[in-house]
Amino acid sequence: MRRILVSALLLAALVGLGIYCYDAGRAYDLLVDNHDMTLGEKTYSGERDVNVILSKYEPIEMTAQDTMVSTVAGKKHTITVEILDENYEVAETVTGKFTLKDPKKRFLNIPAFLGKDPGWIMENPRN
Amino acid sequence: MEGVGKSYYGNRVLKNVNFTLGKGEILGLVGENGAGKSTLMNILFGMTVIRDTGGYEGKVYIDGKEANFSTPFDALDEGIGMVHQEFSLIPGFTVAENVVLNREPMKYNPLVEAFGERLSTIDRPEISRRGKEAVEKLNVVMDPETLISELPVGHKQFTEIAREIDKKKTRLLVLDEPTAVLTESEADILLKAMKRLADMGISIIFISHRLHEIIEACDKIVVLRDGEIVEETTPEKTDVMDIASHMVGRSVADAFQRDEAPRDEGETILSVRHLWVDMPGELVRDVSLEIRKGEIFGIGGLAGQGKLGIANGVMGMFPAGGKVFFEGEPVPLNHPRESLGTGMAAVFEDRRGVGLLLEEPISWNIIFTALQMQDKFLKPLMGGLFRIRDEKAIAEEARSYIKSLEIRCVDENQPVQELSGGNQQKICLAKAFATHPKLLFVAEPTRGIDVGAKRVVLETLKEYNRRRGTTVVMISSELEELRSVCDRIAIINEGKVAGIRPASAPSTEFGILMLGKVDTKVEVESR
Amino acid sequence: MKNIKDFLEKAGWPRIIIALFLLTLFVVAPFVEVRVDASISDTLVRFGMNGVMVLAMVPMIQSGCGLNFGLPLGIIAGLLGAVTSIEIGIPGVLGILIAMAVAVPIAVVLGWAYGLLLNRVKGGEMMIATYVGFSSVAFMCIMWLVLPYKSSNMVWGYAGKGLRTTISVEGFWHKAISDIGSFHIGDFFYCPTGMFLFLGLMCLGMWFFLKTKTGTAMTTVGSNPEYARSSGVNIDNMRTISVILSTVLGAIGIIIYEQSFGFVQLYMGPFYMAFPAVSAILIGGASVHKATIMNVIIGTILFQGILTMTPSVINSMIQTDMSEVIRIIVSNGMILYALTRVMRVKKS
Amino acid sequence: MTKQSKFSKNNLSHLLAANAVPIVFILISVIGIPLSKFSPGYLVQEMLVRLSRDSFLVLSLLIPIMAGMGLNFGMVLGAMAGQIGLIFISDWNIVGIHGMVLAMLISTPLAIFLGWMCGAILNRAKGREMVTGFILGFFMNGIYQLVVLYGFGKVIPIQNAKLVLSRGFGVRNVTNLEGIRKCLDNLIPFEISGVSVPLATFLVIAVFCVFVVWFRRTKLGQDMRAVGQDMDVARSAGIPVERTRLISIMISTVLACYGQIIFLQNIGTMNTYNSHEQAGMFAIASLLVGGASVSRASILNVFVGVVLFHLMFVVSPMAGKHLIGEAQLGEYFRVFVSYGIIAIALVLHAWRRFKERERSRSALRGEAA
Repeated sequence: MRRILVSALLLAALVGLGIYCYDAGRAYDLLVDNHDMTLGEKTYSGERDVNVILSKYEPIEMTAQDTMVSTVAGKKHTITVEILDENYEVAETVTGKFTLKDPKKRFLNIPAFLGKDPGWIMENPRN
Repeated sequence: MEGVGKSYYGNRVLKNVNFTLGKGEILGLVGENGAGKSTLMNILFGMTVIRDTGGYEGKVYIDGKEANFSTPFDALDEGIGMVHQEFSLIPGFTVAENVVLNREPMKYNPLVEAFGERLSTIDRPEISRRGKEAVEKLNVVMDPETLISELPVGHKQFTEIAREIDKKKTRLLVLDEPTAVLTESEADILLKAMKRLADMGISIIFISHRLHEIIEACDKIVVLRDGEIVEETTPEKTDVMDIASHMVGRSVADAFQRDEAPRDEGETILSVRHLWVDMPGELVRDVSLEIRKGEIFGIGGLAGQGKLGIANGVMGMFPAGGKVFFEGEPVPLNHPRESLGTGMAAVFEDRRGVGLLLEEPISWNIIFTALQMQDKFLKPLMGGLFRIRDEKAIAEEARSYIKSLEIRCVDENQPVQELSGGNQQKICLAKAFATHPKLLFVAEPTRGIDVGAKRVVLETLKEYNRRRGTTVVMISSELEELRSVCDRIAIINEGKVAGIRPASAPSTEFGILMLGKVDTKVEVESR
Repeated sequence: MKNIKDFLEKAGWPRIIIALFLLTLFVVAPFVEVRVDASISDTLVRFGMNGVMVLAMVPMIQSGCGLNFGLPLGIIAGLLGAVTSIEIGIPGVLGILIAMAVAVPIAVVLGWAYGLLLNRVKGGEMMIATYVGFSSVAFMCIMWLVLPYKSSNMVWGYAGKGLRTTISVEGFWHKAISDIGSFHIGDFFYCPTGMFLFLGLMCLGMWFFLKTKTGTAMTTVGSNPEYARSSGVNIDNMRTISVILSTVLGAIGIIIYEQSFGFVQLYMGPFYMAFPAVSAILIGGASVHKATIMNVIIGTILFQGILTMTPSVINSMIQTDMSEVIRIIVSNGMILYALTRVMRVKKS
Repeated sequence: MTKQSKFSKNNLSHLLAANAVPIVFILISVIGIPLSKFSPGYLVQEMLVRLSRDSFLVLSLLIPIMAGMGLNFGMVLGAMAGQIGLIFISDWNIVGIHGMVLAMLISTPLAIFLGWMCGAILNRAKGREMVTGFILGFFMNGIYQLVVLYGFGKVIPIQNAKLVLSRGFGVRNVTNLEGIRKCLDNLIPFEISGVSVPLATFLVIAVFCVFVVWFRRTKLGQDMRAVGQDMDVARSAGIPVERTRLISIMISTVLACYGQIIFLQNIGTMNTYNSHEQAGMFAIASLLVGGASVSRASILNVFVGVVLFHLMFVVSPMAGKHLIGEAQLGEYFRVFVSYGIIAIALVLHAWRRFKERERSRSALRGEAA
């Protein structure tokens, strides 16, 4: 009898591992955008060059008014934005965390993020 | 055991067997082949073959309780161990591993929780300890770590016994002819080991053909003949001669009647000098025989002593050596085609294995050897360019034998596998007769067939011998049958000719020859 | 009712299922605009093409060597014959005869060596036959490059050396045998009577051979080797003869196949050619140690029928080309059934 | 592993015969390497990669051999289960090590079922397990194509358009596994003198070797060895023979499934419809090259085999090119040698078993008068 209990436990653990892998491994294609963005009444300007580093991925160098695609695995990520001055020195770095909940919201607007606007992750406004 | 009886398909094999066996006692069970020894042991051991063929009468008591085993595993649980003649050992395993086979000591490990007992690791030191301990009980010098495949034959036997002893609950051990394969010295060690086991409270049933061993080792002796216990004595009260006579001494009345005086025929048709034959289980070491033309020559002896090997050797079925002359001409051995070509034919003991084409029709079975060896039943095609089977002639030949040998069948095209044992034996005979041989070997012609068929087979052999002058060499373990049909009978023991006697000689004389007393006056004029 | 049960028992369930499956295909065909007469003629042509190769299975099964997965060995001999005949360049039936004349001796030599090998490995023949077949085909791939053939329409254009993978027999002996006495009914039905006659001849030859002394002995060796040995038959010789016969028939079979197919396939062409022949004879009702001429004929018709019908009928029914998958499943399923069924027969 | 018996003189010749195959292959490599003009660094790198890629698959063959089932040609079933798992994760677009682990988890129940079915069928064809396994592999290939070519997309929904064939259902011939490419190999990056060593994969293989050695020590392992040597004796000792053989095939199929996933993550792409057949064939050829036989195989055979076989595999086309200037020749030579090696090994095994029976019989021979 004990053996059935133990094997049921083991099975549950494996299923759990499966779900965790599914969740952590799921890849999402994110649009990282550095354009001017108006949200509600505030507008955020995207005229500075930035380096965007998502979790452990390669830094994405972006000029003003630029959009890049980045594939990330998993829902929870850290974001570090390095704002560059004219001679491309790191003037300021801003970090934060985010989790991708809504499958449709894949559009990350950096200026909105720098402006601490909660709606910085949104659906792709263009389509 | 009380009032135990058993019959297979109508013929009675065991009748009212009663005997008791005390704790730590050695009982010697003796009897001719076919006397019912193995059936008795099968009943004791609960083999499924007994249940499949209608169970048994009478009762078996273990420690006073009635025991009724449906499978061998019940018997094993009850503490009964059995050591068969052919070894059941794993060649690639060591002695110790074999001793604890399927009862390996196991150490717990976490995986057992999830996947069950069989994943627990084996405790190797414990295995070799138990192996050594079991071997020591037998007081035998044997390293438990050697591989079985490298052990001499004797030691394999000890390993098997050690395995039975290692089972904690073993109370009764059945040894079925353990000494058959052992040398003298090894047999002595075994007997001493048996005595030591008995002293430890294990009772033993010891089955053997070597009567001097029975006398030396057993506390009680039971003699079985034709399924009945005819004698129950103790070693002090009897001797080899007395047991032999009980084993063999059937009252002359119900033996087959001998209807005419023995006749002495002409010159030698087949001369065999120093023949050895490598046939598994029937080893022939050094046999020399002279068989006269027109005679019915009998070859008897116990199972495994080599009598069946002779026919197989002469006919080239098994690797053989030595000199064989047929009608004066030397016959090269190891080539069946040569032996058949000289006019010899053979009906072998292994009917289903060698003697028959089970899926082919009766007609094909009968004519094949004749067609193959003497190109009979072939008709030319396209002006003799090819020769194909003459179906009409084949059917006629088959029908003639079906009539003359009274083979009960639908027609000559019926596949042989649908026929009874008796009819199949007749077909083997027909196959040999079809080649009109000058000399016919017949091995165990009446084994496993009903009494009616036995009579027809023996009559036909006698008739062919008289009418066609075919010399017949009959090999059988049924001594009475030989004495009723043959002129002279040779007894083979341990691959050699123990002695040759006219059929009229008293059966006790044959009994002694069978039991290993090599006769000095061997009637063979070596030329 | 009893004799229906006997018939079912004797015919064996899978054969009936396949026969019914084929029947339904023929019945359904007209509803899905598949010309029945065209497909029947197609089946007959393929029956003629493959018949001899399936017949090549009989000798080895009869003598107890099991299913001849080493058929590619015979096919290679046939290919060598065909290629040499094209090199010589004589067209028509004579060309085919030359191809066979070259192929048969090669097949005898290959068969003899192959037979000796099989005699040494009694019991494990089928697996070894398979890989001997595979490795010989792979070996020939090397030889096709190296062998000195010059004929223009066989050799690679640019290198001028080494044979092309598929060689057309158009100008030489395309349908040379099939056309003898062939006739058309309407514009679709084409009956290659020449090929049937040839197949009939080969089957008759095999039937007679099985009646001769050697043939009988070979059957006996397959059914009970010890019985045969005790009757003075040299078992190894019989097995070798059966292997040689099977290889020769394989060689002739491939030449017949090519003359109707129109192309000689070299290199990896013959790699999997043993399996259709094996499954065909098994569908015909043969077991691993007993096969008759009827098994060959019924099996080839059933198997080739399925091969021709499935692409046309099924495709038009569900618009997908399932034929390849069905062929694999039916052909290997049949062999699998025969291999596992053998166990039961032995036990009973 | 049965203990090696002592070498007497005729045993030595027996030993040479037993290891004839690896010796031949060493010769081929010794001749081939200089001809192929490959740099040693390249060869070592190539061998490491292939060793990490194939060893798992070859190791999965050990257990059925131990249980007397011969070379498990049915391992192709395990490879199919693994590939179906990979199709799912690439459809759901799961990447990295999580993707691989998820693929393994999904394909395990399927591999267990296929293993059980293969074991049951092999139990019905005792004495001819290998050829039945071989044909079963072909048969299941048909079923696999039925499922993957027609099932996916119709019966089983597929979202990822990149996977689906143009006609709307069925998986494309080449599935790109970019997401999990080398995820195990580079899990622990490790370099010595310019040669990158896939440490994590070797760790997994090491764990598997420990499992095999440990498994031989378990009761189940011991039962399998007993069944492998003599089924009737094992049965009379009370060992459930059929069940034991079934379990050995199930374990082997599941391990082959993992092996295939590890193999494909190293390559990065999967040709959906024939990579499983190749995998089966190469794994068996490598094991035989290592000197293993149908009834006896050790872990050493596996590694020696993989190195020697792949050495020949890499070297022969180039050697052919330089020798006769025809790369195609080297290509065919490679195919010929892989099939030839299996044929030779099978013949040697069957012939030796034939001789063994002969030799044991002659031991019984009475002394000639």
